[in-house]
Amino acid sequence: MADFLLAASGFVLLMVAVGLARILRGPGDADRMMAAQLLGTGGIAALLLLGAATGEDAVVDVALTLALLAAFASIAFVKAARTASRDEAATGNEK
Amino acid sequence: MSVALNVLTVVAVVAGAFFFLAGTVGLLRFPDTLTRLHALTKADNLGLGLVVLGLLPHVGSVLAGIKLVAIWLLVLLSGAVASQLIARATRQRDPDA
Amino acid sequence: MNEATLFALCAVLLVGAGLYGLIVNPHPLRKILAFNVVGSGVFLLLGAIARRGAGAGFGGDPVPQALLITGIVVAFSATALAVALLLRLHDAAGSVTLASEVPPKVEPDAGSR
Amino acid sequence: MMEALNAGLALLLLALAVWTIVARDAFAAVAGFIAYGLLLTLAWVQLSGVDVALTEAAIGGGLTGALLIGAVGRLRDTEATARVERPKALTRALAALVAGAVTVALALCVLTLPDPAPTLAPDVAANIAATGVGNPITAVLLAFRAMDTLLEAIVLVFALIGVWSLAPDRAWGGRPGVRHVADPNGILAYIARVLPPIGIIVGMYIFWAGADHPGGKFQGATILAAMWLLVMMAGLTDAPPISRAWLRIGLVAGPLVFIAIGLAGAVTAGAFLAYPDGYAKPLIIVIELALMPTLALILALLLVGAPQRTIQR
Amino acid sequence: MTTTPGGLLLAMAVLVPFVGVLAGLVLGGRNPQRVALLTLVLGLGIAAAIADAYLRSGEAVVYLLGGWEPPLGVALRADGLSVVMLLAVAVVIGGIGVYACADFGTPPGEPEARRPFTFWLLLLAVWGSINLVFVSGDLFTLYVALELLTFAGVPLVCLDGRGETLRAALRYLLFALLGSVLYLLGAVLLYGTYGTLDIPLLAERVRPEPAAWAAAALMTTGLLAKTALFPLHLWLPPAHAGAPAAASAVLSALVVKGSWFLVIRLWFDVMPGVVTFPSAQLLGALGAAAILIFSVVALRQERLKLLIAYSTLAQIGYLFLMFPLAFDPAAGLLDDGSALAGGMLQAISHATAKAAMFMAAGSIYAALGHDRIAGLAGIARAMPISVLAFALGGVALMGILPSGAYLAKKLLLEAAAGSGQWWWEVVLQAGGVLTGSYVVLVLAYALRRAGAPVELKKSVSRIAQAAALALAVCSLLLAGAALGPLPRTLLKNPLALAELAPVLLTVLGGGALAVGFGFRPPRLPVGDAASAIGGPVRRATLAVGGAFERADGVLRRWPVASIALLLVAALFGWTLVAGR
Repeated sequence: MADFLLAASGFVLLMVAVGLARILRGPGDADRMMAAQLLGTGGIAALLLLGAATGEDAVVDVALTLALLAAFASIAFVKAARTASRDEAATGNEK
Repeated sequence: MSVALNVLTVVAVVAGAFFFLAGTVGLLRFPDTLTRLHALTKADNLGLGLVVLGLLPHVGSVLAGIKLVAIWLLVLLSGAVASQLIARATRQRDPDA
Repeated sequence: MNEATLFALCAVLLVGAGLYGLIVNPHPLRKILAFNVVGSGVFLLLGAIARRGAGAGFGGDPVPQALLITGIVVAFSATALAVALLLRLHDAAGSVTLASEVPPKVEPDAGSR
Repeated sequence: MMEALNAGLALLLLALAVWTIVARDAFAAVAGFIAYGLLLTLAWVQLSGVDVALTEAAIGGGLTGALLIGAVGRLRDTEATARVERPKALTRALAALVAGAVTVALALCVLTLPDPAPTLAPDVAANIAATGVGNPITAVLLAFRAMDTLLEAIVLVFALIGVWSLAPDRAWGGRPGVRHVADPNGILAYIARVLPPIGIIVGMYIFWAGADHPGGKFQGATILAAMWLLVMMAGLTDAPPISRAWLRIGLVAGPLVFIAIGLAGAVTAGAFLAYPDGYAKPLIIVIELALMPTLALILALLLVGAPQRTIQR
Repeated sequence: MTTTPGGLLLAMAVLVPFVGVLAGLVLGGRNPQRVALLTLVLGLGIAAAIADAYLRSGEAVVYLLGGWEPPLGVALRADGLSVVMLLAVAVVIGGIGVYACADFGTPPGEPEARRPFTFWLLLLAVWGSINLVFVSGDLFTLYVALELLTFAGVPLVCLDGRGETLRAALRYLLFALLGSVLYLLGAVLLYGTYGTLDIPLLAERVRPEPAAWAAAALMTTGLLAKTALFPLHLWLPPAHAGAPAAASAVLSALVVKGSWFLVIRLWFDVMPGVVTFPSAQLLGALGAAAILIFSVVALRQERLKLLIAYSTLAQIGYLFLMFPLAFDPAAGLLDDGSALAGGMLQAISHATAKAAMFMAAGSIYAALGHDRIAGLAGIARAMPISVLAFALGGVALMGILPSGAYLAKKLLLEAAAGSGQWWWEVVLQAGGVLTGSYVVLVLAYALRRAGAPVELKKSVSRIAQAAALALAVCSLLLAGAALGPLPRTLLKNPLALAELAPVLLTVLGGGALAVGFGFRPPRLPVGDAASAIGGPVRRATLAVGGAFERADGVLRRWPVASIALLLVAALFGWTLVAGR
């Protein structure tokens, strides 16, 4: 069973890597941000499978932390993009 | 009993892995940001859900089970929010996308 | 090859890659990123060393693992300070280039106060 | 199977690090670095460092990523000028040569590390009972090497003073960062209402688990900080002016409690940072409990940045 | 290893300034200054008490934190070196604190302001961190201490918030971070090989082998980058010249000494048997290059603060001459004899003298509104205290009687003669002459009479000027060390020809160099005949000076400096392996 879970973990990781290779190249920032988001979900899956395979229970807590902070970088990205475009326009308000 | 549970695990995890594969294929094949976003979030969240389902029989305690389900729900939530925010940011910058 | 040696070698390569980036990338933000790569390489090496020291029922030597947590926090503080300094430089000077070959010029009312 | 997985992980780590270094676009490099941080978390698990993995997940996956993405967005206009400054091919070749030489030398050292490896694990195992905690890393961080942990808190205070010192004079005492405005009924506001309660529970849980299982004050505090930042970014609350008394008290409370308990130890247990017999575990928990809000405040404020807005009375 | 009497004082030396930072932060308003001044007094007392405890027992003061013995726990240790540095730093910080009251005071009734608030907190932060560097006995705690010192030092550079200084601060921070990460890498290798980070335990376990060589090379190089030894100095001149005077004094006199002190710890305490004769020669050679190049570049500066910054770089070179001199070729290891004593004395003299010089320069800058050296005429009459402080500091640096640096030079010369390394005797004497040159240059301008009395734009606090003078006098009084711990025979009759000759040589030779290399040399009171001979010489010196300045400019480019950093590491590695 452990070997099966490990293999599954490796497969998910491989899928993530292939996706990353495509998407880190862009063209847009949004694509790249999604790449990080994608790796978040895949990474959590791989982590859970790994934890189950090795019997290390506390790995679930690591995954929980990752899940909680998964959206954090994306939100910072959206806010930064908005702040930057506001700086360009030099207007004081936004929606 | 344990054989049945193991079969469930194998089936669910394999199905989950398949969805990760589907998500990646979508990523490689779809033409623009928004369709890629669509492929990615749906498939990956489903994939994670199936993996969690497959691992549930192996947890040692109720708390661990709750944590596993919570992880999936959190990823669903943040995935939905993040993809919507990114999509909106993309649209604002480039309305034709 | 066991995982400790594998990751130790990986760590060494990360250090090398980061050092190269620290030298050749002119943009300070990229230097900060490269510094973080070097730092994570050093941390990974310490992690591998901790793993080598597994024993007494622990999966790794707890002392270096504790040092790692402190190290990660210190590296984060350094990154935060550097980013804040960089953003302030951008606001104050309009550019972030580090190549200032000209020594600071005499300005009558600043500097010695 | 495990070997193949580890090798793949190591290769992926290297590929992302190289991408972070050579990517043309700064944003692409930062996105690569965030992915890199996530993979490092997996590597820590593989190296049996679950505590480290938790720290990496919280810091690398959360705070550092947000910090760098915020910066890269504001520095967009400087990238073109920086590209012009790129050193010539000869310099780059030389840089690759010396970096490569250092790498090779280090690799040789790594391969000649002694076997069996020296370790303090037996020492920790022999003395952990005296600390009353079950997690060996907590025992190291708050008993055997408590000084480092105290200094770590002081490092954070110094970094925050350094960040604040970058404020324009007129903004001193005012609120740091920019005021975030968002649609109060939008999706951002929604998640900023839903997530923090869960985050606080998880943060406290991670903190509480830290006494006997992987976890601890630092990882918990990072989660709390992230939740606070989320609420700020959604415009539901604003960063406090840095002159607020409660804020200043919060910033120093943790280290001061730590030092006070340490000094009490000098009187009652014979050494600074020693705990009297039988009181070790409760005192450790008190210290962690006091440190956690301080750490959360500082971590969040480090991300928010220097004061930028004048005080409005 | 056990805790010795007075051990808790070591923890106090670190904790009291840190608690001061926390108290100042929470009390706010005008309180950071009050807390800082109170801490200055307390800290001086603690340093004195540690010295007392050390002298009483004659052995290192040790404190086991938490009662845990290394390797599991962390110990604080203060040997003679630590005690001397603790005392010296307490005195220098005290002087700087008094000086800074004028610049960084908050008038009653004013709200809390950024500059004074951050200055006082950072002053205490620097102090606590550098004390930790002196007393820590654990390589990882020392890493944290180094980072603390950097985080406290960097914001001091850009207190005035101008773009120039912000850029200097960022360069400083990034290069210092590169240095500390190399240091940490070395420490990691040591732990992986020997299973401890405790200095005395490591000293027992370290053997000459690849990991120890790599660790020594990486840690030394990282620390040199933080100390700004040639050729790793790119960050120092703009940072030290651009900061406010009190901050420059802190940075130049103290902060660079932290990493320098760690090099001593590393070479003398952790791996005295690993370092080799060629590696010590390499370290000394970098120091000699620093003395030569930066003294000449200092002569070509038009601004007083930049001149002092370059003088700091040259003096840092001087501080590394003791390493080859301390090497005992017979035993094949470093030996802590008169060379080490001379080096320490030199460091303390430099700390007090350089703080005094930066403070005096700051007063002059504030009063004149500029610090162009060519525009200093008449200042000696208008601000005699500051010019005297500068002159005394300069005399102390030159190593002529009566000063601490004079004794330091004697000790170093003795060590050079004792180990048969005559080439370092040449460097030592030349270093004194080169130092003399830029001091004479500045004084020649400052002592010149102006056509009209100098109009001061701002009156400068007398207390501040007196503080600078007091520190300068301290560096002279260090000659009294010969009455205490050092052999009294070092002090000779100052009027004897053998003693007078080097003094005259230093001053006159310095004057000649100033005329030759100065950016705009003081006019000579001799006729046309002299200038006819001087013409070609002057052209030659200008060419040499220009070449040095261009070399300095190239080395201060980031890619060059960082490649040089790795090359230095590689060279150290090679001299450690091949020099055996």
